[in-house]
Amino acid sequence: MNVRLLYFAVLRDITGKSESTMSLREGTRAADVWHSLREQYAQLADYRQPPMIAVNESYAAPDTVLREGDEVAFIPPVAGG
Amino acid sequence: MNVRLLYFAVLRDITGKSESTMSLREGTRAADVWHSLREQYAQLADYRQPPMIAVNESYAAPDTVLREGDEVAFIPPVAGG
Amino acid sequence: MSYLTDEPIDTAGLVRRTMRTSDGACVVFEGVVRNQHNGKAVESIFYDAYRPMAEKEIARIVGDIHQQYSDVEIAVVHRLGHLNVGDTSIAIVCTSPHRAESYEASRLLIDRIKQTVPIWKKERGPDGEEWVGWQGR
Amino acid sequence: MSYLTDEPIDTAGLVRRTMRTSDGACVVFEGVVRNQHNGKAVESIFYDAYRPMAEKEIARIVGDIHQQYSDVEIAVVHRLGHLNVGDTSIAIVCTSPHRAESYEASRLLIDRIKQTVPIWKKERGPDGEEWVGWQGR
Repeated sequence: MNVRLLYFAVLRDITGKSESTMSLREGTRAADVWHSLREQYAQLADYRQPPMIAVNESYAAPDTVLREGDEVAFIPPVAGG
Repeated sequence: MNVRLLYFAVLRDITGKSESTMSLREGTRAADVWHSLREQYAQLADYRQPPMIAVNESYAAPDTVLREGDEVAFIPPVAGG
Repeated sequence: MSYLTDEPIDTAGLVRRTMRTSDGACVVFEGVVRNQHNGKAVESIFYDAYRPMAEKEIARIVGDIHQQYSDVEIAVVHRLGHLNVGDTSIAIVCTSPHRAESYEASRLLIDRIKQTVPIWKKERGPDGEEWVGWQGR
Repeated sequence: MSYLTDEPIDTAGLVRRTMRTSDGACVVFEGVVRNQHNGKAVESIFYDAYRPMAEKEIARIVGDIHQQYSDVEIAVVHRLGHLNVGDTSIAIVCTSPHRAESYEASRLLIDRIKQTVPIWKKERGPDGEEWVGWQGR
Protein backbone atom coordinates (compact mmCIF):
# COMPACT_ATOMS: atom_id res chain seq x y z
CA MET A 1 0.00 0.00 0.00
CA ASN A 2 1.00 3.63 -0.46
CA VAL A 3 0.87 6.59 1.91
CA ARG A 4 1.54 10.22 1.22
CA LEU A 5 4.14 11.91 3.44
CA LEU A 6 4.13 15.68 4.00
CA TYR A 7 7.19 17.57 5.24
CA PHE A 8 7.03 20.89 7.07
CA ALA A 9 9.45 23.36 8.62
CA VAL A 10 12.75 21.78 9.67
CA LEU A 11 11.77 18.45 8.13
CA ARG A 12 11.25 20.05 4.74
CA ASP A 13 14.68 21.67 5.03
CA ILE A 14 16.32 18.38 6.02
CA THR A 15 14.62 16.20 3.41
CA GLY A 16 14.66 18.86 0.70
CA LYS A 17 11.06 18.09 -0.24
CA SER A 18 7.59 19.01 0.78
CA GLU A 19 5.97 15.66 0.07
CA SER A 20 6.66 12.12 -1.10
CA THR A 21 4.88 8.79 -1.55
CA MET A 22 6.05 5.76 0.40
CA SER A 23 5.21 2.11 -0.25
CA LEU A 24 4.57 0.21 2.97
CA ARG A 25 3.73 -3.32 4.02
CA GLU A 26 0.28 -3.84 5.50
CA GLY A 27 0.35 -3.29 9.26
CA THR A 28 3.03 -0.60 9.21
CA ARG A 29 2.69 1.86 12.09
CA ALA A 30 3.24 5.60 11.95
CA ALA A 31 6.36 5.39 14.13
CA ASP A 32 7.88 2.86 11.70
CA VAL A 33 7.77 5.49 8.96
CA TRP A 34 9.68 7.85 11.24
CA HIS A 35 12.39 5.27 11.76
CA SER A 36 12.77 4.73 8.03
CA LEU A 37 13.26 8.51 7.65
CA ARG A 38 15.93 8.38 10.37
CA GLU A 39 17.79 5.78 8.30
CA GLN A 40 17.64 7.95 5.19
CA TYR A 41 18.58 11.33 6.77
CA ALA A 42 21.63 11.55 9.01
CA GLN A 43 20.32 14.72 10.68
CA LEU A 44 17.36 12.74 12.02
CA ALA A 45 19.37 9.73 13.21
CA ASP A 46 19.55 10.98 16.81
CA TYR A 47 15.80 11.50 17.10
CA ARG A 48 14.66 8.11 18.33
CA GLN A 49 11.40 9.50 19.65
CA PRO A 50 9.27 10.58 16.73
CA PRO A 51 7.84 14.11 16.92
CA MET A 52 4.07 14.44 17.10
CA ILE A 53 2.35 12.64 14.24
CA ALA A 54 -0.65 13.64 12.17
CA VAL A 55 -2.63 11.17 10.09
CA ASN A 56 -5.17 12.71 7.71
CA GLU A 57 -4.87 16.14 9.36
CA SER A 58 -5.44 14.96 12.93
CA TYR A 59 -3.01 14.09 15.68
CA ALA A 60 -2.53 10.33 15.98
CA ALA A 61 -0.65 7.95 18.29
CA PRO A 62 2.76 6.64 17.13
CA ASP A 63 1.41 3.08 17.05
CA THR A 64 -1.43 4.00 14.66
CA VAL A 65 -1.63 1.39 11.88
CA LEU A 66 -1.56 3.14 8.51
CA ARG A 67 -3.94 2.44 5.66
CA GLU A 68 -3.80 2.83 1.91
CA GLY A 69 -3.97 6.49 0.92
CA ASP A 70 -3.31 7.95 4.38
CA GLU A 71 -1.70 11.39 4.53
CA VAL A 72 1.03 11.30 7.16
CA ALA A 73 2.93 14.28 8.57
CA PHE A 74 5.49 14.47 11.34
CA ILE A 75 4.96 17.61 13.38
CA PRO A 76 8.19 19.15 14.76
CA PRO A 77 7.76 21.24 17.94
CA VAL A 78 5.15 23.84 17.06
CA ALA A 79 5.85 27.56 17.52
CA GLY A 80 2.74 29.42 16.45
CA GLY A 81 1.41 32.56 18.08
CA MET B 1 -12.66 79.82 57.50
CA ASN B 2 -13.85 79.03 54.00
CA VAL B 3 -13.68 75.81 51.97
CA ARG B 4 -14.56 75.25 48.34
CA LEU B 5 -17.07 72.48 47.62
CA LEU B 6 -17.20 70.71 44.26
CA TYR B 7 -20.27 68.80 43.08
CA PHE B 8 -20.15 66.00 40.54
CA ALA B 9 -22.56 63.63 38.84
CA VAL B 10 -25.71 63.00 40.87
CA LEU B 11 -24.69 65.59 43.46
CA ARG B 12 -24.45 68.28 40.81
CA ASP B 13 -27.92 67.32 39.58
CA ILE B 14 -29.36 67.39 43.12
CA THR B 15 -27.72 70.66 44.23
CA GLY B 16 -28.03 72.33 40.84
CA LYS B 17 -24.49 73.65 41.05
CA SER B 18 -20.98 72.51 40.28
CA GLU B 19 -19.28 74.37 43.13
CA SER B 20 -19.89 76.59 46.13
CA THR B 21 -18.00 78.17 49.00
CA MET B 22 -18.93 77.29 52.58
CA SER B 23 -17.99 79.14 55.76
CA LEU B 24 -17.04 76.75 58.55
CA ARG B 25 -16.00 76.94 62.19
CA GLU B 26 -12.42 75.86 62.94
CA GLY B 27 -12.30 72.13 63.66
CA THR B 28 -15.10 71.19 61.25
CA ARG B 29 -14.67 67.68 59.85
CA ALA B 30 -15.41 66.56 56.30
CA ALA B 31 -18.37 64.43 57.40
CA ASP B 32 -19.92 67.48 59.09
CA VAL B 33 -20.10 69.20 55.71
CA TRP B 34 -21.98 66.20 54.34
CA HIS B 35 -24.54 66.45 57.11
CA SER B 36 -25.11 70.13 56.43
CA LEU B 37 -25.77 69.22 52.77
CA ARG B 38 -28.29 66.59 53.96
CA GLU B 39 -30.15 69.30 55.84
CA GLN B 40 -30.25 71.53 52.76
CA TYR B 41 -31.26 68.91 50.16
CA ALA B 42 -34.16 66.58 50.85
CA GLN B 43 -32.91 64.02 48.32
CA LEU B 44 -29.80 63.53 50.45
CA ALA B 45 -31.58 63.30 53.80
CA ASP B 46 -31.62 59.49 53.82
CA TYR B 47 -27.89 59.19 53.18
CA ARG B 48 -26.51 59.21 56.71
CA GLN B 49 -23.24 57.65 55.65
CA PRO B 50 -21.32 60.14 53.53
CA PRO B 51 -20.05 58.89 50.18
CA MET B 52 -16.29 58.74 49.67
CA ILE B 53 -14.68 62.12 50.35
CA ALA B 54 -11.84 63.86 48.55
CA VAL B 55 -9.90 66.74 50.07
CA ASN B 56 -7.58 68.59 47.71
CA GLU B 57 -7.91 65.90 45.02
CA SER B 58 -7.07 62.93 47.25
CA TYR B 59 -9.31 60.52 49.11
CA ALA B 60 -9.61 61.44 52.79
CA ALA B 61 -11.25 59.96 55.89
CA PRO B 62 -14.66 61.33 56.97
CA ASP B 63 -13.15 62.64 60.23
CA THR B 64 -10.52 64.71 58.42
CA VAL B 65 -10.38 68.21 59.95
CA LEU B 66 -10.74 70.81 57.21
CA ARG B 67 -8.52 73.85 56.79
CA GLU B 68 -8.89 77.25 55.23
CA GLY B 69 -8.93 76.99 51.44
CA ASP B 70 -9.42 73.22 51.23
CA GLU B 71 -11.16 71.88 48.12
CA VAL B 72 -13.73 69.30 49.23
CA ALA B 73 -15.66 66.91 46.99
CA PHE B 74 -18.06 64.13 47.86
CA ILE B 75 -17.55 61.19 45.53
CA PRO B 76 -20.73 59.24 44.73
CA PRO B 77 -20.21 55.59 43.76
CA VAL B 78 -17.78 55.67 40.86
CA ALA B 79 -18.61 53.99 37.56
CA GLY B 80 -15.64 54.52 35.25
CA GLY B 81 -14.37 52.00 32.72
CA MET C 1 0.13 63.23 28.83
CA SER C 2 -3.52 63.20 29.85
CA TYR C 3 -5.39 60.00 30.64
CA LEU C 4 -8.71 61.66 29.80
CA THR C 5 -10.12 62.73 26.46
CA ASP C 6 -13.30 64.21 25.04
CA GLU C 7 -12.64 62.70 21.60
CA PRO C 8 -13.14 59.17 20.21
CA ILE C 9 -10.27 56.91 21.32
CA ASP C 10 -7.76 55.90 18.64
CA THR C 11 -6.86 52.47 20.02
CA ALA C 12 -4.66 51.47 17.07
CA GLY C 13 -2.63 54.66 17.44
CA LEU C 14 -2.28 54.06 21.16
CA VAL C 15 -0.93 50.55 20.50
CA ARG C 16 1.51 51.91 17.91
CA ARG C 17 2.88 54.51 20.31
CA THR C 18 3.19 52.00 23.16
CA MET C 19 4.90 48.98 21.50
CA ARG C 20 8.67 48.70 21.82
CA THR C 21 10.73 46.50 19.48
CA SER C 22 11.49 44.22 22.44
CA ASP C 23 7.77 43.52 23.00
CA GLY C 24 6.30 40.24 21.79
CA ALA C 25 2.87 40.60 23.36
CA CYS C 26 0.19 43.26 23.39
CA VAL C 27 -3.02 42.96 25.41
CA VAL C 28 -5.68 45.59 24.77
CA PHE C 29 -8.78 46.04 26.89
CA GLU C 30 -11.60 48.17 25.55
CA GLY C 31 -14.68 49.04 27.56
CA VAL C 32 -17.58 49.70 25.21
CA VAL C 33 -21.05 51.18 25.72
CA ARG C 34 -23.55 48.30 25.75
CA ASN C 35 -27.16 48.41 24.62
CA GLN C 36 -28.39 47.37 28.07
CA HIS C 37 -27.50 47.32 31.75
CA ASN C 38 -29.21 45.09 34.32
CA GLY C 39 -31.95 44.37 31.79
CA LYS C 40 -32.68 48.04 31.04
CA ALA C 41 -32.19 49.32 27.50
CA VAL C 42 -29.39 51.88 27.12
CA GLU C 43 -29.20 54.35 24.24
CA SER C 44 -26.30 56.52 25.32
CA ILE C 45 -24.11 57.37 28.29
CA PHE C 46 -22.79 60.62 29.69
CA TYR C 47 -19.43 60.24 31.44
CA ASP C 48 -18.57 62.85 34.07
CA ALA C 49 -15.30 63.12 36.04
CA TYR C 50 -13.50 65.06 38.71
CA ARG C 51 -10.83 65.62 36.10
CA PRO C 52 -7.68 66.63 37.99
CA MET C 53 -8.29 63.98 40.64
CA ALA C 54 -9.13 61.33 38.04
CA GLU C 55 -5.83 62.08 36.27
CA LYS C 56 -3.95 61.69 39.56
CA GLU C 57 -5.77 58.49 40.49
CA ILE C 58 -5.10 56.86 37.14
CA ALA C 59 -1.45 57.95 37.32
CA ARG C 60 -1.17 56.42 40.78
CA ILE C 61 -2.70 53.13 39.63
CA VAL C 62 -0.51 53.00 36.52
CA GLY C 63 2.54 53.71 38.72
CA ASP C 64 1.62 50.90 41.13
CA ILE C 65 1.12 48.36 38.36
CA HIS C 66 4.27 49.47 36.59
CA GLN C 67 6.21 48.90 39.81
CA GLN C 68 4.71 45.43 40.16
CA TYR C 69 5.24 44.56 36.46
CA SER C 70 8.34 46.48 35.45
CA ASP C 71 8.54 44.79 32.01
CA VAL C 72 5.10 46.07 31.02
CA GLU C 73 4.61 49.31 29.10
CA ILE C 74 1.20 50.81 29.86
CA ALA C 75 -1.14 53.26 28.15
CA VAL C 76 -4.59 54.24 29.44
CA VAL C 77 -7.19 56.58 27.92
CA HIS C 78 -10.69 57.18 29.32
CA ARG C 79 -13.20 59.09 27.25
CA LEU C 80 -15.66 61.55 28.84
CA GLY C 81 -18.86 63.23 27.65
CA HIS C 82 -21.66 61.75 25.56
CA LEU C 83 -21.06 58.26 24.14
CA ASN C 84 -23.35 56.06 22.07
CA VAL C 85 -23.78 52.29 22.04
CA GLY C 86 -20.66 50.75 20.53
CA ASP C 87 -18.37 53.66 21.47
CA THR C 88 -15.19 52.85 23.39
CA SER C 89 -15.19 54.47 26.84
CA ILE C 90 -11.77 53.21 27.95
CA ALA C 91 -8.75 51.64 26.27
CA ILE C 92 -5.94 50.03 28.24
CA VAL C 93 -2.86 48.88 26.33
CA CYS C 94 -0.22 46.65 27.95
CA THR C 95 2.83 45.47 26.02
CA SER C 96 5.69 43.29 27.25
CA PRO C 97 8.33 40.87 26.00
CA HIS C 98 6.15 37.91 27.12
CA ARG C 99 2.39 37.65 27.39
CA ALA C 100 1.69 36.60 30.99
CA GLU C 101 2.64 39.97 32.50
CA SER C 102 0.54 41.96 30.04
CA TYR C 103 -2.57 39.88 30.71
CA GLU C 104 -2.16 40.24 34.46
CA ALA C 105 -1.32 43.95 34.40
CA SER C 106 -4.27 44.66 32.07
CA ARG C 107 -6.75 42.89 34.32
CA LEU C 108 -5.47 44.60 37.48
CA LEU C 109 -5.54 48.01 35.79
CA ILE C 110 -9.18 47.87 34.73
CA ASP C 111 -10.28 46.39 38.07
CA ARG C 112 -8.55 49.17 40.03
CA ILE C 113 -9.62 51.95 37.67
CA LYS C 114 -13.24 50.91 38.11
CA GLN C 115 -12.87 50.89 41.89
CA THR C 116 -11.42 54.29 42.72
CA VAL C 117 -11.14 56.71 39.81
CA PRO C 118 -13.72 59.53 40.23
CA ILE C 119 -15.61 59.00 36.99
CA TRP C 120 -19.37 58.57 36.81
CA LYS C 121 -21.86 57.59 34.17
CA LYS C 122 -25.42 58.59 33.55
CA GLU C 123 -27.26 56.06 31.42
CA ARG C 124 -29.97 57.24 29.06
CA GLY C 125 -32.64 54.93 27.72
CA PRO C 126 -36.30 54.90 26.68
CA ASP C 127 -37.31 54.95 30.39
CA GLY C 128 -35.29 58.06 31.24
CA GLU C 129 -31.84 58.51 32.71
CA GLU C 130 -30.01 57.63 35.89
CA TRP C 131 -26.60 57.84 37.52
CA VAL C 132 -25.21 54.32 37.72
CA GLY C 133 -24.61 53.15 41.29
CA TRP C 134 -26.58 55.85 43.10
CA GLN C 135 -30.01 54.18 43.22
CA GLY C 136 -28.63 51.02 44.78
CA ARG C 137 -27.18 52.69 47.86
CA MET D 1 -13.74 31.99 7.13
CA SER D 2 -10.05 31.18 7.26
CA TYR D 3 -8.01 31.54 10.44
CA LEU D 4 -4.81 31.95 8.39
CA THR D 5 -3.67 34.82 6.22
CA ASP D 6 -0.63 35.81 4.19
CA GLU D 7 -1.43 39.52 4.53
CA PRO D 8 -0.89 42.02 7.38
CA ILE D 9 -3.56 41.57 10.04
CA ASP D 10 -6.19 44.31 10.30
CA THR D 11 -6.85 44.10 14.04
CA ALA D 12 -9.17 47.12 14.17
CA GLY D 13 -11.32 45.63 11.38
CA LEU D 14 -11.41 42.30 13.18
CA VAL D 15 -12.66 44.01 16.36
CA ARG D 16 -15.27 45.92 14.39
CA ARG D 17 -16.61 42.73 12.79
CA THR D 18 -16.66 40.84 16.10
CA MET D 19 -18.32 43.30 18.53
CA ARG D 20 -22.05 42.95 19.12
CA THR D 21 -24.16 45.76 20.56
CA SER D 22 -24.65 43.69 23.72
CA ASP D 23 -20.86 43.56 24.34
CA GLY D 24 -19.34 45.83 26.95
CA ALA D 25 -15.83 44.38 26.91
CA CYS D 26 -13.29 43.60 24.24
CA VAL D 27 -9.94 41.92 24.99
CA VAL D 28 -7.44 41.78 22.13
CA PHE D 29 -4.23 39.77 22.21
CA GLU D 30 -1.61 40.47 19.58
CA GLY D 31 1.55 38.41 19.23
CA VAL D 32 4.26 40.55 17.67
CA VAL D 33 7.70 39.73 16.22
CA ARG D 34 10.31 40.75 18.82
CA ASN D 35 13.84 41.94 18.11
CA GLN D 36 15.35 39.08 20.13
CA HIS D 37 14.69 35.56 21.40
CA ASN D 38 16.64 33.94 24.24
CA GLY D 39 19.24 36.69 23.93
CA LYS D 40 19.75 36.24 20.18
CA ALA D 41 19.02 39.14 17.85
CA VAL D 42 16.08 38.54 15.49
CA GLU D 43 15.58 40.47 12.24
CA SER D 44 12.67 38.60 10.71
CA ILE D 45 10.64 35.42 11.01
CA PHE D 46 9.26 32.98 8.48
CA TYR D 47 6.03 31.31 9.61
CA ASP D 48 5.21 27.95 8.04
CA ALA D 49 2.07 25.86 8.62
CA TYR D 50 0.35 22.61 7.76
CA ARG D 51 -2.48 24.80 6.56
CA PRO D 52 -5.56 22.55 6.39
CA MET D 53 -4.67 20.93 9.71
CA ALA D 54 -3.89 24.29 11.34
CA GLU D 55 -7.31 25.57 10.26
CA LYS D 56 -8.97 22.51 11.79
CA GLU D 57 -6.97 22.75 15.02
CA ILE D 58 -7.76 26.42 15.51
CA ALA D 59 -11.44 25.74 14.76
CA ARG D 60 -11.42 22.94 17.32
CA ILE D 61 -9.84 25.18 19.99
CA VAL D 62 -12.22 28.07 19.23
CA GLY D 63 -15.14 25.61 19.45
CA ASP D 64 -13.95 24.30 22.83
CA ILE D 65 -13.51 27.77 24.31
CA HIS D 66 -16.82 28.92 22.88
CA GLN D 67 -18.52 25.99 24.58
CA GLN D 68 -16.84 26.86 27.89
CA TYR D 69 -17.58 30.62 27.54
CA SER D 70 -20.81 30.80 25.60
CA ASP D 71 -21.14 34.59 26.08
CA VAL D 72 -17.84 35.27 24.35
CA GLU D 73 -17.62 36.05 20.65
CA ILE D 74 -14.21 34.99 19.26
CA ALA D 75 -12.09 35.91 16.25
CA VAL D 76 -8.61 34.53 15.53
CA VAL D 77 -6.21 35.30 12.67
CA HIS D 78 -2.67 33.93 12.34
CA ARG D 79 -0.38 35.39 9.72
CA LEU D 80 2.06 33.18 7.75
CA GLY D 81 5.10 33.90 5.59
CA HIS D 82 7.83 36.49 6.15
CA LEU D 83 7.30 38.93 9.03
CA ASN D 84 9.55 41.70 10.29
CA VAL D 85 10.14 42.97 13.82
CA GLY D 86 7.00 44.76 14.98
CA ASP D 87 4.66 42.83 12.68
CA THR D 88 1.64 41.15 14.26
CA SER D 89 1.76 37.37 13.86
CA ILE D 90 -1.52 36.58 15.60
CA ALA D 91 -4.55 38.54 16.72
CA ILE D 92 -7.17 37.09 19.05
CA VAL D 93 -10.31 39.13 19.69
CA CYS D 94 -12.74 38.20 22.49
CA THR D 95 -15.84 40.28 23.18
CA SER D 96 -18.52 39.71 25.81
CA PRO D 97 -21.14 41.56 27.86
CA HIS D 98 -18.76 41.56 30.87
CA ARG D 99 -14.97 41.55 30.97
CA ALA D 100 -14.02 38.53 33.08
CA GLU D 101 -15.02 35.96 30.46
CA SER D 102 -13.17 37.72 27.65
CA TYR D 103 -9.93 37.90 29.63
CA GLU D 104 -10.13 34.22 30.53
CA ALA D 105 -11.12 33.05 27.05
CA SER D 106 -8.37 35.14 25.45
CA ARG D 107 -5.67 33.70 27.69
CA LEU D 108 -6.83 30.11 27.19
CA LEU D 109 -7.02 30.58 23.41
CA ILE D 110 -3.45 31.80 22.98
CA ASP D 111 -2.08 29.17 25.38
CA ARG D 112 -3.81 26.35 23.51
CA ILE D 113 -3.01 27.69 20.05
CA LYS D 114 0.68 27.79 20.96
CA GLN D 115 0.53 24.21 22.21
CA THR D 116 -1.00 22.26 19.37
CA VAL D 117 -1.58 24.20 16.15
CA PRO D 118 0.88 22.99 13.46
CA ILE D 119 2.60 26.31 12.80
CA TRP D 120 6.36 26.78 12.90
CA LYS D 121 8.72 29.70 12.83
CA LYS D 122 12.22 30.11 11.47
CA GLU D 123 14.02 33.04 13.06
CA ARG D 124 16.53 34.99 11.01
CA GLY D 125 19.22 37.12 12.60
CA PRO D 126 22.80 38.27 12.07
CA ASP D 127 24.01 34.80 13.17
CA GLY D 128 21.92 32.90 10.61
CA GLU D 129 18.56 31.20 10.88
CA GLU D 130 16.98 28.40 12.85
CA TRP D 131 13.66 26.67 13.39
CA VAL D 132 12.43 27.55 16.85
CA GLY D 133 12.12 24.53 19.16
CA TRP D 134 14.08 22.05 17.06
CA GLN D 135 17.55 22.60 18.49
CA GLY D 136 16.42 22.11 22.04
CA ARG D 137 15.12 18.57 21.56
